[in-house]
Amino acid sequence: MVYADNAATTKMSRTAIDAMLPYMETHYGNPSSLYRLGQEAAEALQSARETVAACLGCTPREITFTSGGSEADNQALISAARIGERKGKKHIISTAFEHHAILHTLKKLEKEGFEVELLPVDPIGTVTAQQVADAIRPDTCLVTTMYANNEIGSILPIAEIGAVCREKGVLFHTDAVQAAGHLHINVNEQNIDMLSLSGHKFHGPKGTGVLYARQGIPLTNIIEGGAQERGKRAGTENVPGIMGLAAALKEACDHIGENAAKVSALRDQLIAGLSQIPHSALNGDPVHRLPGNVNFCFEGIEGESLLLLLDQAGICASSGSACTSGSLDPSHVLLAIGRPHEVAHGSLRLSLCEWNTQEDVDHILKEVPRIVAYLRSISPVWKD
Amino acid sequence: MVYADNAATTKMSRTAIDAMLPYMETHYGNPSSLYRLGQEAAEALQSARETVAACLGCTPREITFTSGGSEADNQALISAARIGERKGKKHIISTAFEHHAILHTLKKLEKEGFEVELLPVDPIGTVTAQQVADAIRPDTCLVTTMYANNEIGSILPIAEIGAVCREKGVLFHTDAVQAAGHLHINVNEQNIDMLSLSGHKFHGPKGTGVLYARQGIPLTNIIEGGAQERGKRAGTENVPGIMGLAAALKEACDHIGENAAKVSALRDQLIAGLSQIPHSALNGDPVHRLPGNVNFCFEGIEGESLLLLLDQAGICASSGSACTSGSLDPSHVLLAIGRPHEVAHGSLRLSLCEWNTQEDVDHILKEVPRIVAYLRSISPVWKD
Amino acid sequence: MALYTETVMDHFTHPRNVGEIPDADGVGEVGNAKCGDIMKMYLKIKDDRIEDVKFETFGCGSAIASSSMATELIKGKTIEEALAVTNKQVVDALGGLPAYKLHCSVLAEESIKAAVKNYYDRNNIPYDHSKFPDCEHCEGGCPMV
Amino acid sequence: MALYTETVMDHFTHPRNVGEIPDADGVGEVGNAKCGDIMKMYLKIKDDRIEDVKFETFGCGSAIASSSMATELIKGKTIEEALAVTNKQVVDALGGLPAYKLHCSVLAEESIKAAVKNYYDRNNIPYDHSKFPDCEHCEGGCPMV
Ligand SMILES: Cc1ncc(COP(=O)(O)O)c(C=O)c1O
Ligand SMILES: Cc1ncc(COP(=O)(O)O)c(C=O)c1O
Ligand code: FES
Ligand code: FES
Repeated sequence: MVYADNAATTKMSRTAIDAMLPYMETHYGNPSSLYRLGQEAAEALQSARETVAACLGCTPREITFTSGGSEADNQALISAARIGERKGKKHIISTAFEHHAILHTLKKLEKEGFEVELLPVDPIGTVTAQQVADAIRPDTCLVTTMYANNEIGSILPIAEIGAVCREKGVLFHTDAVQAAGHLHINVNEQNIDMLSLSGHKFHGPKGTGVLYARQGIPLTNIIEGGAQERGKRAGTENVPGIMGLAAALKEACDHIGENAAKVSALRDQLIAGLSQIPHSALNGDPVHRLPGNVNFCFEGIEGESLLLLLDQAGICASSGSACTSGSLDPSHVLLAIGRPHEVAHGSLRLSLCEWNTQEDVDHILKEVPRIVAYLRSISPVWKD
Repeated sequence: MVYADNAATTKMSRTAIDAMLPYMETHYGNPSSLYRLGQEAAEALQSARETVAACLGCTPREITFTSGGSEADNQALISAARIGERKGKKHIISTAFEHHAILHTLKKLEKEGFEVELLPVDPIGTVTAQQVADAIRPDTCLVTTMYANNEIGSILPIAEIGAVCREKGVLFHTDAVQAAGHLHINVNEQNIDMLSLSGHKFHGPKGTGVLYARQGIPLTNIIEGGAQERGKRAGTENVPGIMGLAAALKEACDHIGENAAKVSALRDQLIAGLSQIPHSALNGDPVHRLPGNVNFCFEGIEGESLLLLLDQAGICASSGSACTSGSLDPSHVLLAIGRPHEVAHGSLRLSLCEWNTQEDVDHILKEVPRIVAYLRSISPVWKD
Repeated sequence: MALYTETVMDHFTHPRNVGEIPDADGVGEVGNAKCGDIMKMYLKIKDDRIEDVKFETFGCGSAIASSSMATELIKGKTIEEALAVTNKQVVDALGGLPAYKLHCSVLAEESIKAAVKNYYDRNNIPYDHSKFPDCEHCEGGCPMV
Repeated sequence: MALYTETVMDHFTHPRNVGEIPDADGVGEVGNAKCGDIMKMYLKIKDDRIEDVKFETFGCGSAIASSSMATELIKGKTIEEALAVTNKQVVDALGGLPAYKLHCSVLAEESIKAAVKNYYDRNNIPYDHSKFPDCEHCEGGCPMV
């Protein structure tokens, strides 16, 4: 099986599993408990917090563990909105191709009376710092733009956007779910005030995430209860999950350069190979691009059939983001970069990790053109 | 080591770990993905949903997986409040000794303009259906009472409270975090509209929970984003955690009678033995009591010293609920049942599970009296 | 449940009667504007009986499987019988479809009707218009979904 | 970090100078109403020097450890030196305390001062009241926390 859907989720690494097992099997104490079994768990949590902080270039106190990227995104936006509200600032800037965890939270805030401005995305799938600068108003309380897009892989100029926000005194949040562990992050150098990431996108566990919030930014709870996470996120801590996340993030960050080099070489072969298919088009920024992301539109092709046949050929891939399957609407990301409806339906995302091989690439390059040709051959609208 | 803090968290069972491992190691697909690896995960999720539904006596569609008991509690209350609001009903009834996940969410709703009425708890730590019936008003939108108290172990007459609510047409939620897997639950027989539980209280994984909501009760998202959990709880599903929760819950429910018999026999020995200590008093209902719960106040004793010395003697126990440690305030539960401040500070909770042994009980009964006597001997306020 | 039944997957991966009939007696093309899918049905008709049928589909797995199954259900049948085939029969024959994919089977039912209508029109055979979907309306989003 | 340092745990589990001095020259008792803890310090004083000291504490681990450490810090010292002992010195000698437990060390400092004050009062020795905590006020919640 060729797994080429690492943007949807990843296989856990042995490192991450091994980091979890002791906390599942023997060190099961509740970190809030006084006795050693509990205090050992509290110490483990603290060490995980330090590890994650080191990966982001922040302090451990600035780290809040959550149940995933979505929760972190939700909490970041709600917190920033509450801060803005108290100052009478209710304008939020984001982009048209954010993840639904951002877009739907913004919708909720809109219903509460916030004014949300989604910056248009250019055809190669990026947003510039200038666009952000132009959009900031005196009543802007938050700019939230993703670090890298989950579907088309384009990387946004986060440091510059951060600099613009810093200069204008506006909070800047970035959804770094696709970037963490794959792209360099340093919240200070990059002027990031808040950042979300999710454990299962870099060989860590599902159901774990992190919200970084710069010291001094008061978080609003979205889960109320016990005093865990400095009172900002209630619920008995998922100690095994947090240990797995920290171990996976550290491993990813320790090998970030070599992984990126390896993965982007495979990616570039795929891009070159799939570009040979007639009436195909690469989606997303060809240069500022996640190392593992390949995304094409094939005219005359419907995404689901393509995926199912690829599955038959032993290739796991996706079309649009995984969590929008079940919906009939074409990806909002592809529409945002200007693909027409019918073309947007025929997209293919392949997302690689450092465990993919040359054989995987060769297999994909053999199967995709064959299947595209077959589906076109049975299509009533495709006649060449 | 004698682990007697199972109300804080439990050691995972082999069954639960074994249910998780395949989904950590090989079946890592995202349940939203089309290909078989993803669909297998979706099928696993569905089977977990069926298992949990069978344990609660509801249908799989009525189950929403969350990141824990706290999240489930928060979402239940917020959802009920939104339903009430739409009908102009803003009165909520609860009890004075709920978990903070309930009490703090109620505080939040109070700030939004809801009127919250906390029913007083009687000295043995219970609340009657009559109290609930008397409190219900035409504008009551929700009654939320816990199934069993986490500190003092008293079991509330849930079925009767549910019947009262059903008769008056008021939504009834119960925080069953301490009950699930330990006490019989059938949401239909017990007239329960919404119920929360947490995986790690019955040998399942931390960071997993369930919200049951009767068909037709619209949930309000507290985490927005992807369409997971029928659009009611966004975020890539924690498949391993959910599998672990379901396996643990099933195992607990399959052995509920025999476990209760075994555990309550040990509990009763502890209660009898500790009652011998002069100036001691059992907290909580002596009859309607969680099988594993033992809770005493010892006059002239401060809880933390007692716990630390018990830890030195190899006994893990707690004083008040684990998540309130770090606070200096005595447990709100003990205050609610009328213990004076100074006595409330000297409480000891021992919570057993089916893995505790006669030797554990003997060891506890040897150490607790010795340590209580020692602490009294160095106390300036205790002279017998 | 897997996304699709084994029968769906079988018809999807090995579609029956796929292709074009150049000298067809009736051709119907229907589409669902929302999902963008298009289905084209070719009929060869002799003595009021469907002698041959072929389809071309641009669409999802269940659209392809539904068209394939639909051709099997009508091949050799009379026009009357073919017109009586409902999307529900297609779904049942496939062993079920996910709820949000039921509209794909509607396309199959409609493409048969559209092809028969085309045959009637070509041969000036009178018919009850109310029994046929309004295909232009359909292009604007299938009314039956 | 573990909740408590090794030194705290050592003084907690093996408290030095625990007990009562029946014929003490000065006895001080202080309490923190919020947490309910009470500390009692007994001094045996000769030639302005603390010849012996014992304590009794009803309180948490760090309260017990703080009292134990405080007795060690003042034993054999002059009254002047004992009065100069601050809660910070107690905390430092213990290798630190969690932030929310600092008030326990304050109790230790105050109990020394209260015992000395009691010794002064008994012997009609004049002293600067402003240098001693107002113990009644303290009973209502330690003002230094
Ligand atoms: C009664 C009760 N409700 C809710 C919770 C919260 O559960 P969790 O910590 O898993 O979020 C707990 C336990 O901590 C509990 O005992
Ligand atoms: C960019 C982005 N943001 C947020 C999320 C949500 O993360 P999770 O599913 O772990 O909650 C995802 C992935 O699903 C993502 O790709
Ligand atoms: S999704 Fe439109 S025909 Fe299947
Ligand atoms: S908690 Fe009050 S003295 Fe320690």
